[in-house]
Amino acid sequence: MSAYAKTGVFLCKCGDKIAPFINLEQLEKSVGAEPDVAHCATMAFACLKPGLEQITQIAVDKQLNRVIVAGCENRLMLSKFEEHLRPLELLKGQIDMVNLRGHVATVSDLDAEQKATKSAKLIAAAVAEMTALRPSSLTRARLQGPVVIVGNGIASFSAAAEMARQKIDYRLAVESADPGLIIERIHETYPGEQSYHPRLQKSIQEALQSPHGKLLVGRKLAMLSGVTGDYTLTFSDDQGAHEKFTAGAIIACLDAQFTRPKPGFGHDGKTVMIPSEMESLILRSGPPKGTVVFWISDYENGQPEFAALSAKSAWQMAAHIRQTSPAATVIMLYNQQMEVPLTAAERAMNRKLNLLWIPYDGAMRPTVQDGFLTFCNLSDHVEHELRWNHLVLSPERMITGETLRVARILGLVHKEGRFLTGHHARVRPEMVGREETYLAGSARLPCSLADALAQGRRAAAKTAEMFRKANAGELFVPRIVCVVDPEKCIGCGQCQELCDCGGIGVEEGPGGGLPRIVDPMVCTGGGTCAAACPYHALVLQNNSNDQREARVAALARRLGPDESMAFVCGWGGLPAADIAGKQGLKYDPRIHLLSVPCVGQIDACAMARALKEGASGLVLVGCLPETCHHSYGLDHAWARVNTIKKLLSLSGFQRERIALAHADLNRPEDFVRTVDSFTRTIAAMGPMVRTPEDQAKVDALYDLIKHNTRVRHLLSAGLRRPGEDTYQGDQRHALDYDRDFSAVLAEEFLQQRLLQVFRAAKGPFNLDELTGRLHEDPNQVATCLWEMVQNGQIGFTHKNHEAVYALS
Amino acid sequence: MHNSAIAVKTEPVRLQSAEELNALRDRIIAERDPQRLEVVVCHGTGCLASGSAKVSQAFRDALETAGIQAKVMPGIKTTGCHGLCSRGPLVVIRPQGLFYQRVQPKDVAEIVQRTLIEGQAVDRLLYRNPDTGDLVFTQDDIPFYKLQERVVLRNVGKIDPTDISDTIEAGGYQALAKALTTMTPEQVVAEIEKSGLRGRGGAGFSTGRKWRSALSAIKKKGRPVYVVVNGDEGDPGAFMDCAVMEGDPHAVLEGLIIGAYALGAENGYLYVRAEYPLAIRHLEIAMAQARAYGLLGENILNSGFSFDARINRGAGAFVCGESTALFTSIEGKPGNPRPKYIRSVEEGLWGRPTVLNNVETWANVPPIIARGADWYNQIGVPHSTGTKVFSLVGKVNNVGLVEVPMGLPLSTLVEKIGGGVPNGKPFKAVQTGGPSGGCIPYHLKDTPVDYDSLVAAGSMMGSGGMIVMDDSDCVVDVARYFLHFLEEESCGKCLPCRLGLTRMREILDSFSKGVGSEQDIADLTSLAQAIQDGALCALGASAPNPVLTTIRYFKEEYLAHVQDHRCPAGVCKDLITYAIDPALCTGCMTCARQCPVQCISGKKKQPHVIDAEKCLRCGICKESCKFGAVLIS
Amino acid sequence: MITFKINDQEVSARPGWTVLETAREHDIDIPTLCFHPAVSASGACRLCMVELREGSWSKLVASCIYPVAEGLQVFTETERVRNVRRWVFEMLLAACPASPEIARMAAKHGVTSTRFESHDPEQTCMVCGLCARVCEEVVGLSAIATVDRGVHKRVGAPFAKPTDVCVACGSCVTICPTGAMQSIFDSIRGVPATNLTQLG
Amino acid sequence: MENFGVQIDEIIERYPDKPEYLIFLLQDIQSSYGYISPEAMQLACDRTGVPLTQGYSVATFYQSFRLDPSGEHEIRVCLGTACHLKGGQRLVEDLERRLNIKAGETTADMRYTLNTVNCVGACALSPVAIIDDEYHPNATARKLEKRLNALDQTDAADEKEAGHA
Repeated sequence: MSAYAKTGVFLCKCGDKIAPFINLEQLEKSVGAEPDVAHCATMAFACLKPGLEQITQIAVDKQLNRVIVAGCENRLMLSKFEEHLRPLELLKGQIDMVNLRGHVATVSDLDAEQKATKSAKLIAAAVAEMTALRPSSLTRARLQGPVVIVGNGIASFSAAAEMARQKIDYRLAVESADPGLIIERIHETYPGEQSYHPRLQKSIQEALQSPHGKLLVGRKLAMLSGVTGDYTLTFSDDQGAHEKFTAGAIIACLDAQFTRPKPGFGHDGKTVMIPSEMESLILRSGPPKGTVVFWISDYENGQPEFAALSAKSAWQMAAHIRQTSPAATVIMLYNQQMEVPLTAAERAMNRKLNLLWIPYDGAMRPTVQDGFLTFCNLSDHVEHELRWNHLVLSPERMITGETLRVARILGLVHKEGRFLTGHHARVRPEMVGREETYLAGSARLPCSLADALAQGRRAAAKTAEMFRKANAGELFVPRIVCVVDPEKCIGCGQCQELCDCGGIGVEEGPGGGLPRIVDPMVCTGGGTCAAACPYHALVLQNNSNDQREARVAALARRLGPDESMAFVCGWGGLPAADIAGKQGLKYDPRIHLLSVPCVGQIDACAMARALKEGASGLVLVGCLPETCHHSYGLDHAWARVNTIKKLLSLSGFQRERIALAHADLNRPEDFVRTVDSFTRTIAAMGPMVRTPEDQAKVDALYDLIKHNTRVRHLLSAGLRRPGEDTYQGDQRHALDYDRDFSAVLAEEFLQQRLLQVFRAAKGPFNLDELTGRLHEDPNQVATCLWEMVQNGQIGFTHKNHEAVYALS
Repeated sequence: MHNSAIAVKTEPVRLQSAEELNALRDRIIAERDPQRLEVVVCHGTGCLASGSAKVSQAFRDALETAGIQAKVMPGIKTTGCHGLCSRGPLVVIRPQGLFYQRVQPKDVAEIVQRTLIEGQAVDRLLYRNPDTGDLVFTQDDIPFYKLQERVVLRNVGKIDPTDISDTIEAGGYQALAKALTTMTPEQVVAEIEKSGLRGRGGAGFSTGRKWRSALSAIKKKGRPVYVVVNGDEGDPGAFMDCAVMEGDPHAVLEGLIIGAYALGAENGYLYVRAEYPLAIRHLEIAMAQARAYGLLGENILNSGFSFDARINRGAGAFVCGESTALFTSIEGKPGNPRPKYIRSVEEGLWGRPTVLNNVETWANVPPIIARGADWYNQIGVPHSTGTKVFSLVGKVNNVGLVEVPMGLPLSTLVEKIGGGVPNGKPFKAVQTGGPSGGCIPYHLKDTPVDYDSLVAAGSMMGSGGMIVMDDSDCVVDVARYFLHFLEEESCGKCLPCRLGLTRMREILDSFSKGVGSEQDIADLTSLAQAIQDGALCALGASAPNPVLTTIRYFKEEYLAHVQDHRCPAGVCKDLITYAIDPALCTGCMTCARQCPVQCISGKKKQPHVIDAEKCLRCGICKESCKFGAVLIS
Repeated sequence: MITFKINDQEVSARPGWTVLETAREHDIDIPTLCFHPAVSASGACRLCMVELREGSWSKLVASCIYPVAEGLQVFTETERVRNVRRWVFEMLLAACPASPEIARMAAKHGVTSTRFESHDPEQTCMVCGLCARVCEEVVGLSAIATVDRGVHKRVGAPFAKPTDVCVACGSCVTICPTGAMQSIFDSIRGVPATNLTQLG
Repeated sequence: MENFGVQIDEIIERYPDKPEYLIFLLQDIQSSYGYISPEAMQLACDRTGVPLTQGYSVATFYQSFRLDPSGEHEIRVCLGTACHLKGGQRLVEDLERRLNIKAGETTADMRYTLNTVNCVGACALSPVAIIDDEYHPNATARKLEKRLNALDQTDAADEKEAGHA
């Protein structure tokens, strides 16, 4: 039994859902006999109060520090067990579940004894993982320093005002601290909102005058380092002098720019203009006279999604013109595909002000002529003309210049695009997601002034909530996040490039080295980065590769020769399997499911381990392409699976022994087809032949993929980066790349096997002996040996005029 | 709170003791001449709906122009509901107490001239006794008012609800002063217990016992404890609480404060139905005034006791009248009821001990405290003490608000006070207790109106809606109406209520089409039983009552529908046809013009004919015919 | 320890247990539909009603939320209990005709046909709210909720549009007792980028 | 002129930022705009710190909230028991025919919204209809038609007054 892990296993009868299908008596006996199991018990309903109280009691009595409940879906029930066992200091990661009901009991026609045997294997695997767990201690997150509001967007002021209201210290970095000037400039990014200005003024004043705030005027953000709770921001002034500030949190407020539309719309900035220019004109020389036509041209700009926004701001400007200049005629010309975004009260007002709304047929683009605009009327299909003195077009909106520069420093540019959208899906509700707490303003997505300010308030409120929690000692570092082992990290930067959540940063170390640090409050715990680390320096704590390998090995060793296993992804394969089980769908019982949060989290060495330890086949059931919740985990798994396929082929095994599959959780029937198809393939091939020589090849395969940094580096380098639109196999030079990679693998694999020979038996060996042992081409072996000598891995001497090789 | 611009009419003085309150009252009485001329215009919802706001404005205008001629400038007072809503707008001229009914703005000039200046009555606006034909001059002589005993409505219709001086003059807050200065909280609870007061909102649970159990829950769980006014009077056809909140908001508030004192609550809530904007406004004004006078808020009357309350406007959900739904609604969530296996006096609002009583119950508290439980429990009958306010509506001559001692026979209420059914026929049934109650047939007309007798008759007191039906009302249709109402108002949480009410209504739908069997009636009863047993909250559990009582008392009418395919009352559309009596039709063509589907034909001055095929049975022709020529068969 | 009787069988429980939990611990079957151990009980489906008796007095309570107490007399198969169960099953059969799970459960309790007409032959959802509860209590997101009320009550995301709040974890689909969530789910998460069924 | 942003911000700030004020906020938004737009709902939920689903649940649970813009004129017909007995339902059916909408809907030109209400407490005057907060006691289909025609005329006059060019 393990020295420190005391694991208890609790088998749930689940009323009539498990007990009649699985011989629990037999199961309890066999699980109880596992050396690493401290206690095993069967209960009626583990999840109901009577069961929970019993588990708690046993855990106390037997001083358990690991608990496995073998019952139903961990996705639904695990948190309940975690909550109940937290008082015993059994934390997340120390409790696991095996879904006997959904993955064993109902899915096949095996008898109760056979199902007990299958269950025992799955439970033993879970026990092995628990035994390998090195739980981290629970740490509180600390936030030091004020909140720094950067980006110069108008939302800065509402964010700051909210901070002031919540009595949290903040630094406000703005271009100007003159409310008049700020408001004068606001029409450049939020035109048509004059009536809002008095209110905005109030908000600005609140932000500028609070005793909780300090201003950083006219300085530009130059650099950002550190992690949540402990940031360092470097600002530079006009003279280029740098100044550093620490921050507990950052709020980015960024506004998009309005740019002139494409040529062809006749934009000249004088009579044909965009709203910001019209507003400048009004501010400069009063409301225009004559006929003003607002053409809501967003459809023609290729941004139809903003038509309603443009229309609303144009309408406000139009109403202002009519109210202040009764002589003016104001017309709103809009694409008939758009719905007029006015409420009943606004319609009444519109009627009173006599603002005309004219729809046009979107199939025909209106044409701008001197003083006229032609458009096609939908009802009579006649080209009509509108006379104008001023024509106002919808602007094109995008982020450029300073906004874009700041966004880059803050790591907010996830994808090239017009706006700062496209963040990865959220995977953990308590996650301090960047998009949620961090960013406000129209640079995210165009919005009205009020909306931008609301976003600022929202960002500030969430940040304030985080501070409140931290100050109350209730903010904890998530348990399952990546940590860097500084001993192993060489600062190659692969992980940072692969990370989509922005959780990996750079730390300046002594001597110029750049070990990576992880911001645990931003890390989503996806672990695709850790699986890509060539040096195993990045570890997903409480869910590490060592644990996974232990689980895989324990299961693989227990599998029969015709049995195989599957990794099921927590977002695709696992829920599909859970639902299939719930619906009583049947599939081949020879498959054994291991759940994993994301298939991208599986290091290639864990895949190799399964084959090495006895599995005849391994399928990874991920989610659908482009739906990964993490950083393209599916694509990463694809690359790793293919590497293993090449190596299998080099070892003389069938490539089909490993496969990647996709499942949508809402299509459990498809999951069943996937599993059955894979098990058929494996059955057709029969068990893996495991003569000592074959086994040696699989062992070499595993060693190579686990330890060979060249191979691991190449593998990582080829993985899809966030922001890349192409799928791995989709690249322009895919075939060339693949051939090169295959060659490297062949070379390194041969070297690995040679090393295996040298390590296994005392040398030295000559070339003939080596080629004889490996059954490989002498020329290739000779080349390899020469490489290895050059690398210093082996040495050689001459014996009987013949070179002989041995470990150096 | 967040009420803007609430005017306090007199300069408020924070009262520091009971003596100061009495002194203020004496001063108000002294300042006011009991003989002063006063025009009292009813501003209850009923009278406002019939235009009383225009009448009071007309008085103001007329007095301004005529002011010079009058000896004394009369005051104009707008009050809450006088009760006789069907005769509104009502105007009373004091000090004579002349009672004018159906006063329109055009009548005002005459009243000013004849009554205010010349001191004469305007006969045509007076009430005429329907039995004798005699003119009745004052309110108290009208039979409708004579049999009433006004405890809860003591001030309603007499005082200006927006002026706290009126309330104080009428003795308002005396009970609070008494409780705070001469009674311990324990004594207050004991007094309420002794009074025998039962909840006026529904099931009639003993108020005293409720407060007592709250006290023991507080002992167990500690504070805070909340007191809540249930003003979510959702029963259609009931407006008693509305009238009390509109007409005498301080009575509710005073009761609540006394309750808070008895239980040691610091915070209270008044949950008022959204459809009663005037009630909300008057309560807001009353609370602002009470705060200004030191009768609400910190350190009330310098007694060391502090209590404040806030108004929650309902947002339109009948189910929020149910206590647990009301609590979830106050908490800002959808008003889904919670299972009530732990009583709300132990776990109510925010899981804390909470005492919830309805408006009328709270308004009963001050008189009990002021005049003593012994005085109170002599009113009414044993086990149902005190009075009860009813809204008497439907097919009855005097539609309005009445307050009577408990135990009065039903017939007295309907026939004596209500003046009977308009066409002089006996009533068919009286529906009491709203959608949760039942129909009491004519042959049980001597049933005493008290909690236990009504339950024995298969109905319940409920909040006091009393709907009188005559032979033109169909019981199947009424049962359908209530079921449909509850179907729309069900929160939808529990299956028996959400699915069951629809299914019951569907069975009744088929009855109203003449389709069904005795087995269906038996199924309906069995399903009703399952809903009563199975529903999660009181709304669902009592929802089948209208169906069960109508089956119990009017089974032959059900059988007429399903076996003979006819609707005796002539209501169910699929079982009736409209036809024009050629003898009565004058050929005026009104009906033909009004018919939405143009199914009436006929030449001018010739009898018209309805095409029964095309007829929608919308009834517009019958409504528009001045000669009663459109008949239903 | 609290002792009381279920169907005249003496059972023991600890304070805080419900009647249902105690019954299950003692292998007494009570049907449930809206109950799931992962989330708080709501007592909405009323299939788990049991009768409490004390002398001539009796009442029906939902066993999934009714706390145990010393000396209770609980009966799970009385006439009144069966009447409620039967009608609920009959109405469910008509309300969710497309759900095999409901048909199976109803048949297990002797209800195989219904006197009611079905309004929607495709319907499977009976608005028990488990999906909304699991989303709020287990996932912690509240991406979906029960909306509207009464007969119009249904499950959905705000404004009947796919919602960004949903992380497409599928907990709601897994917990759904009738299989209804499978058809609602796509309208909440938005349709997945690739539809693999076309390949099959 | 009134601005959505200005007004909504003022409404939002009327109440403390606690979940219990959600209904207060939604009520004020409803009474100012006649409906609750998705943006306004989001703001109210942000302010009170509840998930959007709760706001949506609340807004769909209670009858007084609308999620679509309502018409310029709101017609409410009382369907309390007294009004039912005296033909309230017939009034609704007639208005539905006249406006070519169902109860709860708004006409395509956004002029009228037809709603039913469960008792407004004016049972003595049944049936009662309320048009833009003006009570119509003892209503008949004909009386209501007259009122609607009058409204049409005033609105048309409004437009004329503002008319030019």
